[in-house]
Amino acid sequence: MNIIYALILFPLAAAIVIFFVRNDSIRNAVVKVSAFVVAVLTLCVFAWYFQNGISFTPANGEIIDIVIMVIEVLVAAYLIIAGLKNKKYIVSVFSVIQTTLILWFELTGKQGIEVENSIIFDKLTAIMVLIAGVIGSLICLYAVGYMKWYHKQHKNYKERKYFFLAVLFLFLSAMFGLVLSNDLTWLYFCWEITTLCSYLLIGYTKTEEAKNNSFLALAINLGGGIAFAAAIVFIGINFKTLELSDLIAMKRSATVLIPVFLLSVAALTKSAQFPFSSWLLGAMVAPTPSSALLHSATMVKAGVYLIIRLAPLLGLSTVGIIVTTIGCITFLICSLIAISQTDAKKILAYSTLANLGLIVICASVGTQESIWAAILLVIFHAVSKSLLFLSVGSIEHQIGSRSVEDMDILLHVSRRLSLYMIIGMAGMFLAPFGMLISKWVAMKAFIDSNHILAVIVIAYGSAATLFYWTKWMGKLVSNANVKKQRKHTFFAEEEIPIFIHTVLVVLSCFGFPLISKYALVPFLTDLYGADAIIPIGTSDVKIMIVMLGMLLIIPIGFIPIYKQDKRRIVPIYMAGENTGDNETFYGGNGEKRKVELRNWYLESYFGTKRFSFWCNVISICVLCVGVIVLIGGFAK
Amino acid sequence: MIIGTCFFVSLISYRKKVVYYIMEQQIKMILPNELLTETLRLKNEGYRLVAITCTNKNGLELSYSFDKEYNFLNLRFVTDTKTEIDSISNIYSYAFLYENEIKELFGVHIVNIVIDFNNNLYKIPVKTPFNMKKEEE
Amino acid sequence: MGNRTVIPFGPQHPVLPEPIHLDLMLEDERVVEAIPRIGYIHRGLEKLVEKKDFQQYTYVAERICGICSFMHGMGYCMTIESIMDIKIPERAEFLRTIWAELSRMHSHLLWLGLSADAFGFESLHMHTWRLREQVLDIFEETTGGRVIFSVCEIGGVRKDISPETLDKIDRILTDMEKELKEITHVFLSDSSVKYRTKGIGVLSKQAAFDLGAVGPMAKASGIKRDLRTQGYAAYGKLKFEPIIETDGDSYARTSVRIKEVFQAVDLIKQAIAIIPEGGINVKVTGNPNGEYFTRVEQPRGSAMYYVKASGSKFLDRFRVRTPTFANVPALLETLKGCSLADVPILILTIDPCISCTER
Amino acid sequence: MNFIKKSPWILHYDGSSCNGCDIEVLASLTPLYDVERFGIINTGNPKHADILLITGSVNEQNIPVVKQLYEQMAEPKAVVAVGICATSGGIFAECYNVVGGVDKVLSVDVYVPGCAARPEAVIDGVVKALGILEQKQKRMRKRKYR
Amino acid sequence: MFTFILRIIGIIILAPLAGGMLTGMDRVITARMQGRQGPPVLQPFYDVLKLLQKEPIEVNLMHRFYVYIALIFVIFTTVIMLTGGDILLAIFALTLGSIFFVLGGYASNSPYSLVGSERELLQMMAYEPMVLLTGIGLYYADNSFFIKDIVSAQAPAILSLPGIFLGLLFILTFKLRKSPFDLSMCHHGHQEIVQGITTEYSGRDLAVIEITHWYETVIALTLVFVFFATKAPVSYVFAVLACLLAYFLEIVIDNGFARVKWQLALDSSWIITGVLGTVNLIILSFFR
Amino acid sequence: MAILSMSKTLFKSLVHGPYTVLYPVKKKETYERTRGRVEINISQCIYCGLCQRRCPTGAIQVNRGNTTWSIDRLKCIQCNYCNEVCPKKCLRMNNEYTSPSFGSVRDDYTNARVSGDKENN
Repeated sequence: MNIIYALILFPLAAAIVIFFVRNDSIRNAVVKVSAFVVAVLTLCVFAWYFQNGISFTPANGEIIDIVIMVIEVLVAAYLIIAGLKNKKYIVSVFSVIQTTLILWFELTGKQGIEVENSIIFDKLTAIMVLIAGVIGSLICLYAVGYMKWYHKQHKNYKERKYFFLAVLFLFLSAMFGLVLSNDLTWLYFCWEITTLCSYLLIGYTKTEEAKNNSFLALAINLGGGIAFAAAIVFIGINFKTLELSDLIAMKRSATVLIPVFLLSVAALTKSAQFPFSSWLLGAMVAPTPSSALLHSATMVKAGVYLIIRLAPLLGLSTVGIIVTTIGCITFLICSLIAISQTDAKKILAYSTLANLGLIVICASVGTQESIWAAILLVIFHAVSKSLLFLSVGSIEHQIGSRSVEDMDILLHVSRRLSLYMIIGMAGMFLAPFGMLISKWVAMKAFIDSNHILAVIVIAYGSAATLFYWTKWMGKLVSNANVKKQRKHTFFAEEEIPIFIHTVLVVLSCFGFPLISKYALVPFLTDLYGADAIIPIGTSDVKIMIVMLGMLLIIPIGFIPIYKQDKRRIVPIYMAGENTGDNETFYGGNGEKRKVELRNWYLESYFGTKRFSFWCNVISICVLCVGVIVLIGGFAK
Repeated sequence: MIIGTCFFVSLISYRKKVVYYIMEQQIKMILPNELLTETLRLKNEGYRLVAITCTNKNGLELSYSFDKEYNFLNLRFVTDTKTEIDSISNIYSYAFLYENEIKELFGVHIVNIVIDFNNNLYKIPVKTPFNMKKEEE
Repeated sequence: MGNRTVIPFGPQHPVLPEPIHLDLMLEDERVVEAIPRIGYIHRGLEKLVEKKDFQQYTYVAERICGICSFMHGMGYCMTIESIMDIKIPERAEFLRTIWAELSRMHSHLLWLGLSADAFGFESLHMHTWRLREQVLDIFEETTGGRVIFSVCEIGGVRKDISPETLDKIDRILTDMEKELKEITHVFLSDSSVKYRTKGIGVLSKQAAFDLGAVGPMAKASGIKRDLRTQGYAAYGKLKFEPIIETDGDSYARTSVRIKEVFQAVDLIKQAIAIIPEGGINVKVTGNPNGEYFTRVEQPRGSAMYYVKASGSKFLDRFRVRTPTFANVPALLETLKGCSLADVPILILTIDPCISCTER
Repeated sequence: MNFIKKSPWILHYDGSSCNGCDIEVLASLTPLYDVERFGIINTGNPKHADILLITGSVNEQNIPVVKQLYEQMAEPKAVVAVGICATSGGIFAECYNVVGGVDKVLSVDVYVPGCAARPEAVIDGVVKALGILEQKQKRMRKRKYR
Repeated sequence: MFTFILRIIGIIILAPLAGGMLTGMDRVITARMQGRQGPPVLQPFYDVLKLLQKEPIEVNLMHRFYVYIALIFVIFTTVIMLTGGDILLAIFALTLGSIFFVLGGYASNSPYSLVGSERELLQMMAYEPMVLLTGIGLYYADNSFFIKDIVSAQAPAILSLPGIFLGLLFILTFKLRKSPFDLSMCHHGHQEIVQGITTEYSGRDLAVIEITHWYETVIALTLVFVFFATKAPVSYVFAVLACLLAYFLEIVIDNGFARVKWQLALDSSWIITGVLGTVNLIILSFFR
Repeated sequence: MAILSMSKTLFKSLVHGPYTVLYPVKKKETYERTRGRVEINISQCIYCGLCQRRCPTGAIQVNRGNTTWSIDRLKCIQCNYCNEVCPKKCLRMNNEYTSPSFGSVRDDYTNARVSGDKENN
């Protein structure tokens, strides 16, 4: 028995078990054990196959095909009924279209197409598996702690923990399948399952808002699914193959670019790029573990994963330019909009969108350097962002609010949590942490490949990124006075995953030369046939390691200085009207008035209203141009 | 105390023998309860409030000064600390500062001020400093 | 309102020359609400009439405010003179006019400098104040004090200005006018200055009227009212037109003040040209008895003085309504919706004299 | 070496003066007198200032403010009372809301007379305060090394 | 290795001295432009030495930490730049330093510091694109991010990057905290937000901020320097002259403008960057 | 768009040099009328006390018995009123202002002899 089967099937089994266990403590134990096993399995698979990779087709492929078909039909039926029941007819329509399309193809066109390698495990797959497995299992563990209090704080939601946790594991299984499949029909199946999981989790709370958002997500992703299905049909009919690797190996031509375009559209919907971005923002109503797992760390990465796979066909081709443009718009605009958000999860969502945009740009530029950057971005983003999501979840637990404005007391509530949070944010935008390194390389790659627009976008977008992260960080370090300590509990199930994430963020920065050397360079060399080189010079890497070391050592170095140099503490400057406690001043009528400090959100400048509509219009136009060019056969 | 509330409504105008600069000194005596109607009338005629002055001599003598272009006019009545005087800040919004001040410094019982500082306009060590003698007596 | 920044502004604040306090409620940088608190300079000097006799009180009146010191002294003296029916010599009237207009120049230049400082134009501030020093020199030469003159007395003025000195003043003003033009040109035409003043703190004519605004604040909104036209002191013999602007923004107020500086130069020159010979004061005997309201036009707007006396050495009541007091409601109106960066300019734009206001 | 003599930064607070002294303090910063020659900067922030320059007398409402500002200044620090009001209450000493000179609240190091104090006098006063600052600095250092 | 370390120590010591002297000259020239006598040229050093001697006070325990770490990273940047290191890396390190400085403002939890921090961040957002584009432009011109390669090019970078250079001059006003873009803090404290981020710092911490600023001045002028330096040693003289001229220009601008509000600061710098910087880059990319 | 319209003035000032009076080194000339400090020609004083009564701040103390005339420098507001009312015209307003001091300054004049704090004169 191949261990890869275990990787895919074990979470599935776990999901089923968890679904049927209705006792909290037993279920929690099962989840913990399963998460641990998933992590171990992931590491085993990684260790086993990393060096040489593996590609094979399961012996009983046809049975699997049939099982898949049956499940597809069942899922479609469920979605159609759900759509009809909730009067979201578009969902039903989309579901009908794609299922018919794919069924028709399976039953007619597919006959006679031999799939040589249904499953391929190469370096990129290894990285994706590692991300999904390690982060996924950590998040599942976290979910145990999170769900303990979630229903205590939100009494109006129906308690369905078994369902929630089961879907998480189901999703893990699908995600493993997605990154391992080389057979497009299997890939498509897993793709649809992740869509379903996402829909189920967004609708978890069953509120009106959650319901609407879940159907929005479903509609958009099913739309992407149609594009995917169409691409499969097109490839199957025209090229008599269903293997992704074969498609990639083809030469660019107008006909090849059509399925590539369709697949890119599917990827863009999954990665929630403009104009399909609205669903991801809506998805933030779901409980935080699902936001962390599906909507930032792994599932949305499936989209960019597909684009990275397609990268050799993109480059400066028509489709490549279109995808790059869409990525540029998303990156820039979402970075700007994030400035105007107060809800922590919204900020994270916009930041996710922006970073996905950046990865899309990198991947679609399609040079060795840029893909190097894209993959590193995927890794760093997954780790940092899931750390941030988990921390926000815990912060909500501790202080009862998700608003950034309320986080100024966090330093007094839980010092550790704010430290984790700060490290996570630093990981998102500061030198010498991962995201910035990748951004830097991306920039270099864009210059080298003469993508001047992307260069400029990255310059502006990074500046905006700096603004919203720093002001959030500022809230976390601000020493607001809280007179009485709040009581709080920080479950070990919450803290352990967060802590491991934090360590991962730091380690990944130290370790990126290794990742680069052992995973990326061989992968890129294989992909392009030319020797890939690490885009960052060793002297720079050294300096960065020094910087990182400084960041770790200096704070510790300050401890003796602090011990030695005790100072007189004076009240803050309040124009002479202090009352003495740093919290209030004598106000207009002579009575005490509380100082309130709030960050800038520049609503009139960067508000959602100002941007969303026009950006959607522009990106739709860009897509339409793509369609016209491809249909006209002008593509090259 | 009530002597000041002279029961005649008359227009007294002085003419000073100063050659270069003559300023009409029109003082119209009214009753406290006529204040609002008189003020409203002046407002409708296009007058603006210039100042409210209080003098503590033979009772609290309140003078409301108005002007229209260069025309200058005063309404005057005499009151005490107990009588409730209606605020004119509903008619002239900017009267609130004068009224608060008079309320605080003289202890005139002005009610319904739009923005009432509740005797917190100034932080002073003595209560109603301009009306101290009365309390000592 | 959890979404608002609430910060104290003043009493001690680098942009505030005088203490006033505002609770500012901000959204980003936009001021949503401003609640004032005054009283930091309240001394209660009106009550001092019970302790200082009416002659001594001239010195107190002068010290109501150090910027419009002369005007306060003059207003007080005029009121007492009216009560006592004193006609002061014509030369004294002219001298008062000259000093009053010089005070106006000094006050407006001071304000211009401060406003330049408020919008962060340090060199402009410095140069404006450099020019102002020339006016102060004239003061020192003619009265002996740089800011507090102690030159007005009941019944006239204490000191005469010799014809030579008058000529000198005329010369200095002619020279100054040139330099003033150079500096005021920056205020009126530099685009970075205009950016900070144009359209900032707009007060419509109606609002200015309804809120009781006086002085440049009202003039900039198009209300043509200048008590000097009533001809007190020697103004009746001088030719001038009240200056008005119609935009009602900070720029218009700057412009009004700048024009008034030049107008003041012109008025002084006119006065110097036709100043009559003669005595400068008359002897005052007896004590005042009666009451009087006087109104004069200060640099900041019209001020009202009221004196009630009953024949004793000590007055019954002295009351002064200063222009800033009347302009505070207008200030609060303009503060709403402005940006934090505009707050200093808007506070300055009424040319606040807190020490006048609170007495 | 004590560098405090070379760069005394001042904080100006207007107690309840008539403005006369305030504008003279400001005038001493401007070209004709230019106290920046001595390294003097008007900081407007107690945390940075070495010399607290108070004009005008103190009253009920500004006593806490003045105390607060003084407390927020770092040692060595000096208080200079500028003008007659700040030194003794001046002509307003008898007003009901005037407590008196600044020395009623803080220990004043240098008294600058004048109504209004001339810029030259302000400069003299600050220069005199420098000597006091230097002594305070020495004392502070002695305390530290003991 | 030994000479290298010696060089680094030299840079760490000499850079602030140069920066301090420049600041002193700035103050004298500014004073003269305002018709004043002005302080002695060494005044900035007196100020810092005095601040070091003052009693240390603080508003909370964490507050001072950030300025020290900011100083360390700014020194780090200076060393990278002056030893001819990677210009982008230097920019990133500088940004890191600035961010710590901003966090220092937040850490005090004081109203004016907070507004100062927000404005400082806004300024960073305004000038950062141009700084990045400068690095990118230099890479376009000389095919290397390393300053040691850029300054030993055949032709001075200014020839191919006039637009970028003008853009850089524009944002130098931000970097050097000069009017009209001294929104967050300025050298003379007459501002609505008191002294912005530095409001709550005093004594030693303030001295550290001042020294940080000296280093930043050197960094900013180094950016000007690399536009003029070529292989020929004589160009170094021109480059230094260009730096001084640029600094003088900044002083003139400082004295010739009113402080703007954040809207204009952001708009103008993004538009200038967008026009001068990107057009220049686009043209360059055509000729590659 | 008028930018840098200040530059003309700036460069002019740069060339012109500072307008500053280097105060402690050089003094700005005072005017004849400059009000600095009240002084008395004590030999002519008749101790009528009119100045004491008229002084708005109560700075002047006249003691007929001891033949002393003293003034509290920290109370004097240089209004010149005493000078005006003096029947013997023995008071004079000096151009020199009182220099700052570390404590209260009271200048006592007894007949024909000036005593008091020399440093503060």
